[in-house]
Amino acid sequence: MSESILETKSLSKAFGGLVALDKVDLAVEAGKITAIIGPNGAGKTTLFNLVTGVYPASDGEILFQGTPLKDTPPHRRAALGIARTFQNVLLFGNMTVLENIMTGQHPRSRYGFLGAALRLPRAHREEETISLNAMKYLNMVGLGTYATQNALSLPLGQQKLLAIARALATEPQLLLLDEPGAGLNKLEKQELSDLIRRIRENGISVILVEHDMPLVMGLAEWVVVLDSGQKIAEGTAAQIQKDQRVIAAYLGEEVE
Amino acid sequence: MLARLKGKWTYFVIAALLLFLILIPFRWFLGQYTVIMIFIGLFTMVTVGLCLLLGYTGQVSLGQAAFYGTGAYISAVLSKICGVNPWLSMLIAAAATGAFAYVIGYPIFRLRGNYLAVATLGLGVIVYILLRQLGPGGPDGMAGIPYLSIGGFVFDTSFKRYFLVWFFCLAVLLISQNIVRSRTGRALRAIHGSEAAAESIGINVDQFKVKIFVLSAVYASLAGSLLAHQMSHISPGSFGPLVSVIIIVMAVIGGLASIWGAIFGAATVCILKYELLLGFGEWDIVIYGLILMLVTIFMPEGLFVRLRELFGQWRLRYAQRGAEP
Amino acid sequence: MQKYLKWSVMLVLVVALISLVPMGCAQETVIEEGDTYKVGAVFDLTGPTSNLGVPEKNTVDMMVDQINDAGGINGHPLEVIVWDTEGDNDKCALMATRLIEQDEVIAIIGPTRSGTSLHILDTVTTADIPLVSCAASIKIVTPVGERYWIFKTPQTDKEAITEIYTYLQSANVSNIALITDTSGFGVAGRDILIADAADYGLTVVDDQTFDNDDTSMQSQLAHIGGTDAEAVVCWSTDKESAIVALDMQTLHMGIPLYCSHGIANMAFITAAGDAANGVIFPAGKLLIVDDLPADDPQKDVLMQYRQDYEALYGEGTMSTFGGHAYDALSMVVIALAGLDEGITLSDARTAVRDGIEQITYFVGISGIFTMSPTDHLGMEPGSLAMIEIVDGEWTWLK
Amino acid sequence: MSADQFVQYLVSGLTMGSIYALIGLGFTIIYAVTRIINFAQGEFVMLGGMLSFYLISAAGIPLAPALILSVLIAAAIGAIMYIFAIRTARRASVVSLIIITIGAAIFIRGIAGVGWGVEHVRPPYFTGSESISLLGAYIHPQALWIIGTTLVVVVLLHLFLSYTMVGKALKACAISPVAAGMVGINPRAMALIAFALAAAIGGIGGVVMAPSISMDFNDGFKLGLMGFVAASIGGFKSPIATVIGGLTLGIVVSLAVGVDWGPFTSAYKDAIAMMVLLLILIIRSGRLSAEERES
Amino acid sequence: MLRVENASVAYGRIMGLREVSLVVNDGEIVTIIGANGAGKTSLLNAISGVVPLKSGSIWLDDRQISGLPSHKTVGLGLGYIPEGRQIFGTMSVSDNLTMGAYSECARNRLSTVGYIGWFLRRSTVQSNLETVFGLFPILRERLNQRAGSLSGGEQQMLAIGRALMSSPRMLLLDEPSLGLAPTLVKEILKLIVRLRDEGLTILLVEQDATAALKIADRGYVMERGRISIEGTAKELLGDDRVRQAYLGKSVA
Repeated sequence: MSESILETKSLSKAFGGLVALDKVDLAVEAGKITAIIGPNGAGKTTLFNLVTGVYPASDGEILFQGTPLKDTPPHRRAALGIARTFQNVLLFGNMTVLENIMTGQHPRSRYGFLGAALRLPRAHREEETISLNAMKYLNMVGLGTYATQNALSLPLGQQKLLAIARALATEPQLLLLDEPGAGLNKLEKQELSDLIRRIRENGISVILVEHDMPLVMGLAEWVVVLDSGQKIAEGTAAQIQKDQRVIAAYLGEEVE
Repeated sequence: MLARLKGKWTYFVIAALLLFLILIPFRWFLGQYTVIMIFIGLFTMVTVGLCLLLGYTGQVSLGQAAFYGTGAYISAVLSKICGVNPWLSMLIAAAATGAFAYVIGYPIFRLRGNYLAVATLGLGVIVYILLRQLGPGGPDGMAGIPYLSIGGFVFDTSFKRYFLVWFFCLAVLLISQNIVRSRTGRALRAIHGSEAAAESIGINVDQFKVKIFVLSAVYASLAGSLLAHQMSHISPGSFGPLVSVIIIVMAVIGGLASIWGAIFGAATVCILKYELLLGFGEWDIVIYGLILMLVTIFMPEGLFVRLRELFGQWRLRYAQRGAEP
Repeated sequence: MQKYLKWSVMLVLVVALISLVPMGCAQETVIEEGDTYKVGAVFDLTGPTSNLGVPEKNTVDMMVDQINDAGGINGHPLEVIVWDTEGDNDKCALMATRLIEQDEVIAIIGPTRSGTSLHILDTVTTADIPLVSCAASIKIVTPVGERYWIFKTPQTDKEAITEIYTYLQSANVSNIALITDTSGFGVAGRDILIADAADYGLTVVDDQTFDNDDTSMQSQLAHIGGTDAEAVVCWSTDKESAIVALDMQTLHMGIPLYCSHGIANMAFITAAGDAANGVIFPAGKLLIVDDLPADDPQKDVLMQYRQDYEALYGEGTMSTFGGHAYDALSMVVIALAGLDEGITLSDARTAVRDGIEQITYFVGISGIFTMSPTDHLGMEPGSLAMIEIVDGEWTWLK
Repeated sequence: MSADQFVQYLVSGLTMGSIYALIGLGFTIIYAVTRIINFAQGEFVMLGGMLSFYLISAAGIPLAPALILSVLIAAAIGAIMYIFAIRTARRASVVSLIIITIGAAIFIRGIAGVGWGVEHVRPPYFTGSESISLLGAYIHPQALWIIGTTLVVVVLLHLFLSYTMVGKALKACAISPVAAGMVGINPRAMALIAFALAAAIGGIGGVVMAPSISMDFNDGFKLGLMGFVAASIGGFKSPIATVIGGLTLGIVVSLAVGVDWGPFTSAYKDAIAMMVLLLILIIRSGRLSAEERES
Repeated sequence: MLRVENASVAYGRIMGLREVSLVVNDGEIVTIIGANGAGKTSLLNAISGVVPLKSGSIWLDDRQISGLPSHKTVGLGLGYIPEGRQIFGTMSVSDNLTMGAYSECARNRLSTVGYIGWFLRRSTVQSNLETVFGLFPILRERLNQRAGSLSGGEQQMLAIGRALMSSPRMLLLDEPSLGLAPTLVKEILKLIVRLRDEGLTILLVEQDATAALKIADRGYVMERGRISIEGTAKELLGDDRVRQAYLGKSVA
């Protein structure tokens, strides 16, 4: 078995009295597409938030490429190579499409206030690299023609692609996608799964949380099922689809 | 703005604006407005800082006058009492004010929204009280602050000072424009857009908030020093909490997320207060309040931004008409 | 590359245009026979000290009508252009500049407060125009060498304090407590009060301050109540002094209250009600003009002023602040009367300055003035009277 | 500091604090329902005080009806301000709305200055002027009126918010305007009520404090500022929290004067009050952000 | 009872609903199913007046209600139980229920400023309260507790109870099963049937399509702001397209 890019050990999170995540052990293989599924409220987004450092874990630890992430603030984690998208997209509405992606290049560029203020040659150089890279990612998700539009003027499907491009622009090793397929039509979903495969081919590990079963089953090489904060099963798509507990918890009890 | 005016007109427009600015202080042109223009320039510098902070980063400050004041006072005390060269004292004042903003920035930016507004307002009040109590001359202020000079060339008339202030003002505007269009500017706007998303792509939100706060403080400090060295007399009254409120008004009227709007905001308020409303006698503040309300009600995005929109529409229509055979 | 080309073309264009600018083409204004003499004024008509500025403007308006009805000054009508400072330094400076450059006035009177007066000294001095300030601080006209263009009319804080301290000394008081506001007026007064106390055998046992617009001074007064002060000296304007008087009554302090000349108007008595009784303060003789002996040189001027003012603006409205403006404008008018015909504006300004400096024995509202190159206040001593409020009336303590 | 003096500081602080609390209540109500910081709140206080004087002395209306009329006029002006200035500004952001209230404040102040002139006025005391001895300290009857009115107002407000439908609807609207709409509450009507109520309470504040401080058209800003600070210390949460905030502020300012601070003099009392405010805010922010992250 | 005709909703330039038409008859349970972001919540928001329509119209009985703000539609008999419940978390349970009766109160203006106890003794309010307690006895026990401290299921009951307090003729429910344990979901669904049996008309939005269709009379499937399939619940349950969209084609 190849090495894990992300591991969680007995990871728990409680909000007040409510246990959102209960002693979850995970090992995400590098270079693979892993899906996390589970009904609403199962703790999937909480898991993402813990991995990206939005809030601290109540208990347990997270290892990224073997190093523990305790107390690392979110922006440092992004610099280390963990990128994510959000369920509610969270694009920067005060910027154009291209600028959104350029912002994603933030941790891969250095120049600061002084460079910017005086337009030092270094700033100029970096800025050129940034826009070149940004165009690259923009074309990768197929939004090249919308570069100068306001980000929020895109339809939802393209906004989601843009959010992925923004995350990719941070040049991550691990990409966390929170419900990328929600609200997309068939064609868009097809494009999305192609995109996710291409991302994987570029050597980036992908974890996705998704409700759309066909999408998950078609993409994921490993599926983890959460329910009420606990990991109840994991395996390949085929294995999961046969697991009675999963069917009961996720697809509704009354499924024949 | 410059970027939006693409095409053949760009250079004519910029040239015309610059020429206009250069000609204003000449007696045969608009010379009588030189002093008002100096104040517009100074307030523009302070307002630009607030635009960066409030319009781009989304962080409110009701205490900008405090930095305007510390800049003026430090520079005045150094140059008058300690005999330091005025240029050097301006520099030291800017550095000291920046350092002050940095030190208080971290605790204060743990607050958000209205609490941030309250805290910065409180800061403004504290600095105002300290200036009154500890500043040389107390509430009446200190006089005899030396003028700025280069070699033997002393900035001792409004005419000369006008160019000095607008040189600084345009420099600040250009620098801000460069910052806004850079990696840093995008990071700031990202923070405004969504702090969570900004963090997720590696932006150190707290640090950037403090950094831009420091920058706005430095702008205000420079403006304050310039004020001190040309009025030759400063007093705490010019840096009270009400002044911070006026600066917010200027920023909003100009259009928060617009560097060049700061000029509009400062100009609108100054020209209203110091020129247009003078004829109305005691009714002046009534009309001032009314205009303030009406402008904000009907152009909440700011005068400059609204005018730019209208201009854009007009150009579009013009272009369409031109395209027809 | 093309971009830089265009920029440089543009710059050349700009520079070329500038070089075409005809420098210094402005024609100096000349005042011809029968032209209006324009005098400027900057007063606090709104803002925290507007109750001082408004009587000043009223007085000026009244005097302009009187002078023009009487045929003007040597046939020249008089116009006084009054701008509001809002009590704001920067606006005051702008308005002064406006008077100098746009309105082309010959002299300026005002501003109302010491702070604003000090703020525009540089503006006025570099513009070579005479200013007659209506504010108290002695710093406005000293050192006289640097204040070539500046005069002032009101009694200084120092004179007022001397009056109070002399009175206290004669009343065998030795311990006093100070309560002053944190405005320029209060702080300037406090500095002198502390510095001069020892000269009159007085010990300052407590030194409290409050801000303008504070709603209660009880805590400060309670603090004073804990000392062995035999009298309280309050240095502030009428509104806050009234609260001090009221709070002293509330706290049953039982020691007398001495106030500044800042309370020399009816508003103080109205605001303080019966707490005003027993309050002692120095003020110009305007307040007790009825008690003045007939041979007092100021009596006629004061009676006339009060009569004219109250006829126009109502019974009980006159205050000594209007008197400061009366003196200031009167002195400018005296100087204007000595102007030659057909001189340029800048010559007129110089001449008016010289004229004011040469004024001898001008009997005004605040006092009797004799200006000189070494004294730009020139007020003869004895211009102040100690006044006690008895049954809501000003009573002269002769 | 003697015991008598200490009691006096407390009594004076309570009086001042009650004034700040009354002003702060208006900020809290409007903020809770609309998220707007109403910079014109101080002007309502000024209006209340000035109106009561002119109704009594110029119009010759007897004391009690004059006071009630002053408060009603202030409330009406608050409602008018909401209808014409706030509700019209549909696209405005919260910052813009705050600027609109600043404009309204300047406008009201200007009208008052033009209409009433610049002189300060003092309406008569409600009852007597002979101060009352209390535990070695003295308290003016008007101060009792101020403290009493504050208590009555906050109790009535509390009862109103707890025991009437419209009061509860205001609370509901403060929690979530959208959810309030879903149960049939009109959020705009609630905002109107909030403005009128805040203006009325401001007016009440002006009416009771004017006899002891005398009032002029310029007084709104400073009074508003202190009320704003009181509301911030209370956290813009409930009327009771605001009153506690106001009393804290008053007592801190009063004690800052009374305690001998060594190099400090009473000139720094407001600075000390602001420091207390900053400390409270920063300490509370630590707790708040922890809570926010957890929920 | 309810007719939606060609309703479109736009958020800025994004279309939330595109020309949706549907009908709900008296005494029916109609369910709308569809993936996240399909426009189900937008539809309910549009009907109840939380968001304005861009075009089209909505009729309740013979009265056009499009353009009315939500506080007016409540008064006409539309009870809305939004997604995420939107209860007043810092108010007590009894206050939440009282607020539910606000539209009743607003009909009679005087009672708004009167003593709340007096208002609560009105017969309609009393009987509504009894109905709610009859349906959810647990709420009677929790009456003085802070609504925010209730468990998810209890909060859902409170949200439904609050809507019932306005004497509605029709209920709009948005994902009542969200975040609830399976047994609770069953209970809620049973309750919905019971409410229908007592004469209410119900429009139910659910993600759990199977469960929703089991209790519904008819259903609509939404995709990307449009209605893609409609039919009786039975037809939809047997429809392969529905099963595909929800359960994944390889599910047995």
